[in-house]
Amino acid sequence: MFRDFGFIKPHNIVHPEIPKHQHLSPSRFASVGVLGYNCPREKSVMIYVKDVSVEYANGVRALKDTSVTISKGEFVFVVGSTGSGKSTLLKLLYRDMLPTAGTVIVDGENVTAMKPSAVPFLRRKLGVVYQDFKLLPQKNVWENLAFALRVIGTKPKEVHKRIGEVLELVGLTHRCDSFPNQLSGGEQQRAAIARALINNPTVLIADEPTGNLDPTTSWDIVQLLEQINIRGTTVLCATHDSQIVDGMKKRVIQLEAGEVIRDENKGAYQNSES
Amino acid sequence: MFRDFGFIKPHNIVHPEIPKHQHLSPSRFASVGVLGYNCPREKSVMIYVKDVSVEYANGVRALKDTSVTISKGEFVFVVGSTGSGKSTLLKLLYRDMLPTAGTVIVDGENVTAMKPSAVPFLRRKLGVVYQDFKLLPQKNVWENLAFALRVIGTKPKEVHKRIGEVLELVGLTHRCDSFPNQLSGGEQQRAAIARALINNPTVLIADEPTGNLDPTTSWDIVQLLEQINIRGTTVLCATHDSQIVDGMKKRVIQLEAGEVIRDENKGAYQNSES
Amino acid sequence: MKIRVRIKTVNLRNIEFLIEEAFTGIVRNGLMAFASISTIALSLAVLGAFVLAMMGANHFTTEQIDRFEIAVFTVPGAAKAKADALADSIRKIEGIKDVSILDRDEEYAKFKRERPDFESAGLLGNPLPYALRVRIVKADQLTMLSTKIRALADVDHVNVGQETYKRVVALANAIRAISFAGVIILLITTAFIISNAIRLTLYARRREIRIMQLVGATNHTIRTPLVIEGIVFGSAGALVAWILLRLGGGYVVHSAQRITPMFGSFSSGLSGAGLAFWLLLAGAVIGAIGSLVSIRRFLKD
Amino acid sequence: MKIRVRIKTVNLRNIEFLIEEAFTGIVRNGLMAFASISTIALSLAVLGAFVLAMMGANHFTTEQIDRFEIAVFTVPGAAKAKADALADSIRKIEGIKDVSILDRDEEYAKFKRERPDFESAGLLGNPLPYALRVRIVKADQLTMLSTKIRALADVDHVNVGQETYKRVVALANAIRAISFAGVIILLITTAFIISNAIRLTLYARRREIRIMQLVGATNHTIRTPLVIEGIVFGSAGALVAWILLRLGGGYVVHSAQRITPMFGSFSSGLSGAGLAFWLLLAGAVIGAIGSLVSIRRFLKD
Ligand SMILES: Nc1ncnc2c1ncn2[C@@H]1O[C@H](COP(=O)(O)OP(=O)(O)OP(=O)(O)O)[C@@H](O)[C@H]1O
Ligand SMILES: Nc1ncnc2c1ncn2[C@@H]1O[C@H](COP(=O)(O)OP(=O)(O)OP(=O)(O)O)[C@@H](O)[C@H]1O
Ligand SMILES: [Mg+2]
Ligand SMILES: [Mg+2]
Repeated sequence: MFRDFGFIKPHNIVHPEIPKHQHLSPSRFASVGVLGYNCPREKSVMIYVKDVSVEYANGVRALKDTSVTISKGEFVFVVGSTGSGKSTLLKLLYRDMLPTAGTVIVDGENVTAMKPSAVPFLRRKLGVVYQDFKLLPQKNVWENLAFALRVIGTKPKEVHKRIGEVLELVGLTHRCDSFPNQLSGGEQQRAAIARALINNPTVLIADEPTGNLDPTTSWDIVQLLEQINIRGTTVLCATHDSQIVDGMKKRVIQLEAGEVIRDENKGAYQNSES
Repeated sequence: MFRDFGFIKPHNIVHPEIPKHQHLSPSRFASVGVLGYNCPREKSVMIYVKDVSVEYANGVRALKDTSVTISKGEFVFVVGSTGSGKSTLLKLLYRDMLPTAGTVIVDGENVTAMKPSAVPFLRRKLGVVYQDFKLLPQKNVWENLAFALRVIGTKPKEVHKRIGEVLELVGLTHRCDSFPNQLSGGEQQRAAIARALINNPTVLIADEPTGNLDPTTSWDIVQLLEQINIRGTTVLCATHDSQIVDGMKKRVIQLEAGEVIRDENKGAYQNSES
Repeated sequence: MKIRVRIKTVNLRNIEFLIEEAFTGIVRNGLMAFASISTIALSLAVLGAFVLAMMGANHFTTEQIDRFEIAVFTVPGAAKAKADALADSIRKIEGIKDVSILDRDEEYAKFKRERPDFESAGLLGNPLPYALRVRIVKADQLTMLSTKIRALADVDHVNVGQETYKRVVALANAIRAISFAGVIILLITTAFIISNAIRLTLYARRREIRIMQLVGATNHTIRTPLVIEGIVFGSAGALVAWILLRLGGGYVVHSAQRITPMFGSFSSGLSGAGLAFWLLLAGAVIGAIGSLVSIRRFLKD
Repeated sequence: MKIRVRIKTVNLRNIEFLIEEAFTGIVRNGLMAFASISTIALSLAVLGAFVLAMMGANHFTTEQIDRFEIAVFTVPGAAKAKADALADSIRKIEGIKDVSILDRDEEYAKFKRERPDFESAGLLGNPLPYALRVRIVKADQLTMLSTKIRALADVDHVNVGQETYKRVVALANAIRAISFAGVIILLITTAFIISNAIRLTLYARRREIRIMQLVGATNHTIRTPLVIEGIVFGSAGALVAWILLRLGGGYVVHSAQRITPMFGSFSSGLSGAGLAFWLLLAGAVIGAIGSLVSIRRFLKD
């Protein structure tokens, strides 16, 4: 039973900065079943968020003792009304911020106890589509993608090939030399998706990736995410698009005021009971 | 028959900077019926876009000889796939840019032939929700709204009252002292909507106002837009949200590759024939 | 339309709003305030130090010129009475400050001290005539007055130290020319550096300016707070520069005097308040113009 | 983890990428490039002008001191042969540059010109003794050498102009002290103004830096292009400063010499290439350090 957690290196599990009771012990892993979602024994854990609270400087409590466990290769939708804490939860995973309390472990690395110098290497394993895109304004689409690749040391030749492929996938080949401010909202969003996909991430984190896309394009993008998921990438997608969530029939985690109020396999956007 | 255009001041109609053939003559107004939408005789024209083309510096033709006429008090959805030119069309109305060719008249003012010094006064009559929000980053929500009011010379006392009302309407009273970067995507969007509403605009232009909102909040916001519309404001809303368009049964203008391909009263998101 | 804008300008409530805007702008952009003010302070301090040093040098050389004297010698063997009469008639000439008769014996003693090599064995008594020291009011009347004096009775010859005088005047002119050019160049440099700093702060806020335009702010509404900001930054920088100059300047003059006591009267001739006034004026004007000029490119529609 | 970063540093492909990044950064931010380079250029030009002027002044006073002479007078009535013998024995003393015997008649003629008031009627012939002009190698050996000379045979007395000498040395020291302090202060000021300008350019790009971090760029990947940019800006500014100084400096020296031809040897003693070298070094170092220090606050996670 413990065999599956072998990839979690000991120094990540026991770190002087985490209070003793929060150390990642196998018995805590065994208890994830109480959340309503039973982690399949044969899969290993990719994202492990345990008893996490986030209180922003202005006193807003965005997450309240939230726990979420996601296995390798899962496809999960995170839904919830605006301001319920979806983006905050995702931010914790790519260590845009640290929680006030709790533990976050991504792909075996303890994100909450990580040295700042290790953060870039965590982020390189993740592909993130930001809610506000965060494209580099001084670089065109092609250069934005190239930057993400070259930062991790990809060879120039490889860079060209990869960018061509990904632009094709999101349907933006014809706009590759445009700067972000020369793109429509939907085109910017697709550029952001392309950048998240480009380095074959272990985990794909997408925050509202279809908010600026028409239904057809949205559906295409989600199909694309599913393809990537089938090839082994864990996908975590925060969204408000009920048609997509209902159509995909994937695991749905619903947040409300910073708490997980629903965690269903093959769920819908709305609670099936209500 | 000409009586209805009385509010269009002569100096706006005949302006030395427009080539003679583009002058807004009554006969041209009479021909708007050919667009497939028959301007009711008893209503006056609020937005008049005639034979407009936009070619961006990089050669992209975002609008191709597009004409649209919208009467005072109408509620219009602009739909179309991403990159079809919706935002570009809206940008012409608040003179964020000038068309390569064609005439734009808003509330009787010839936008295409306007002196730069007159532009702020045009914009004060319009409320705009930008696709990327465009909130002032150094001001909190309250100050963002206050700025929009004080710019047009509103008394401080009036400012307080008005902001309180509008924040109530969009449900953001509790976050009024947060800065834009301290808000969730949906909260930022509601702040942007509040700012657009605050000075009781003659025309409300909303570019994807619900892209970051959950279905319930989206529906509330659209209901709010309808309320405002009933009180006399002309509303123009670009959106990808098919549920909302289908639910509202308003006039729908569909763009595709910079051309109007559909203009239906009580239309749906998808072409009713297809 | 122009008139509408003008009327807005005198609207008191509006002015209040614009000033408010300026101050929130300053407070919210701490780094910019710091960078602008410190750049302005240092530039103005350098400019001020240069101006003060140059004023000091000018003052010093002018003083040297003013101290210039005409030596008048009586004809050989002339009696004291004649020297007195001569002194009186010189005093009557317009442009003469004062005249004093030197002590012949003292002068001779001094001469012997200065030129010990001089073979005085063959001399009978004091070989020197009476000498009068004449100080004049205006240095540039030197030649004219010496000619007048030369024409008087009992004057053997007049020594105006023409050579030395010319050198000192030339030196003074050189200092004046260099310092004038230097001040102009430094002023331009300072203005340029400061407006560069302001331009960079505005560049960092270009999106903000764009949004304000879209909300319907007139250029005037956007510009005024930024110009006020420029004036405040300029004045604050000037104040810091003044403090630096008072502290640093005092120290420099003090140590210069310790090393070379002969620089006794080295002073710029400018009071502390005068310095503060000019610095504030320069800071405020440069800040205002710097903002005004820099904003233009960001207000282009 | 640290070691991984180190290895990345020596990765050639990566360096190429970082340099590429630096240059696109410069090209895409035209205004910033202009503002930074011009600020650096003007600051360095002022610093350079000050350093040159001070080197010139130092050079000038040192030259004055070096030119200092000891006047040695033979005993009254000594013959030319004795003066020649004395000159020879002075030449043998270590630290003497050269010795020349002045022409007695010439000296007397000069004296009469200088002191026309002197009653020379009773004198028989030339009253002056032989005078030797002694130049020494090191100014600070003046007192020691004059004592040695005074002890030689046939020396009546020695005139070292102690007073004037002291004044000139004091002046030279004062100039040296003030210029040293001035250079240090100006250097600090320049570094501060330049790093302020760099800080403002980085502030305008803080969002960009944040995004790079989120994409997985290490601090090193973000920092290196910006430091390269700082070095390029610094060097470009230095180049412009050098051109300004060559043009302006030539003009100033030229006009100074036109006004006062006596300033013949006013020169900084620094070659054009030397000046360029020091300016480039200063520009590059200040640019690099300015960037390095300013980036730190934006890289804070
Ligand atoms: N930097 C911040 N400082 C203070 N409060 C913040 C900050 N970021 C988010 N919040 C608050 O935390 C709460 C949760 O925000 P979050 O962005 O996680 O919501 P969300 O679920 O992503 O909403 P949306 O669907 O609108 O994007 C909100 O009330 C928001 O105002
Ligand atoms: N500033 C610009 N420079 C160059 N091309 C531009 C610019 N802005 C928009 N475009 C191009 O013009 C076309 C229309 O853009 P527009 O923003 O109007 O689309 P849209 O219908 O609003 O799309 P979306 O639904 O994605 O917001 C797009 O192909 C876009 O790339
Ligand atoms: Mg969010
Ligand atoms: Mg758009």
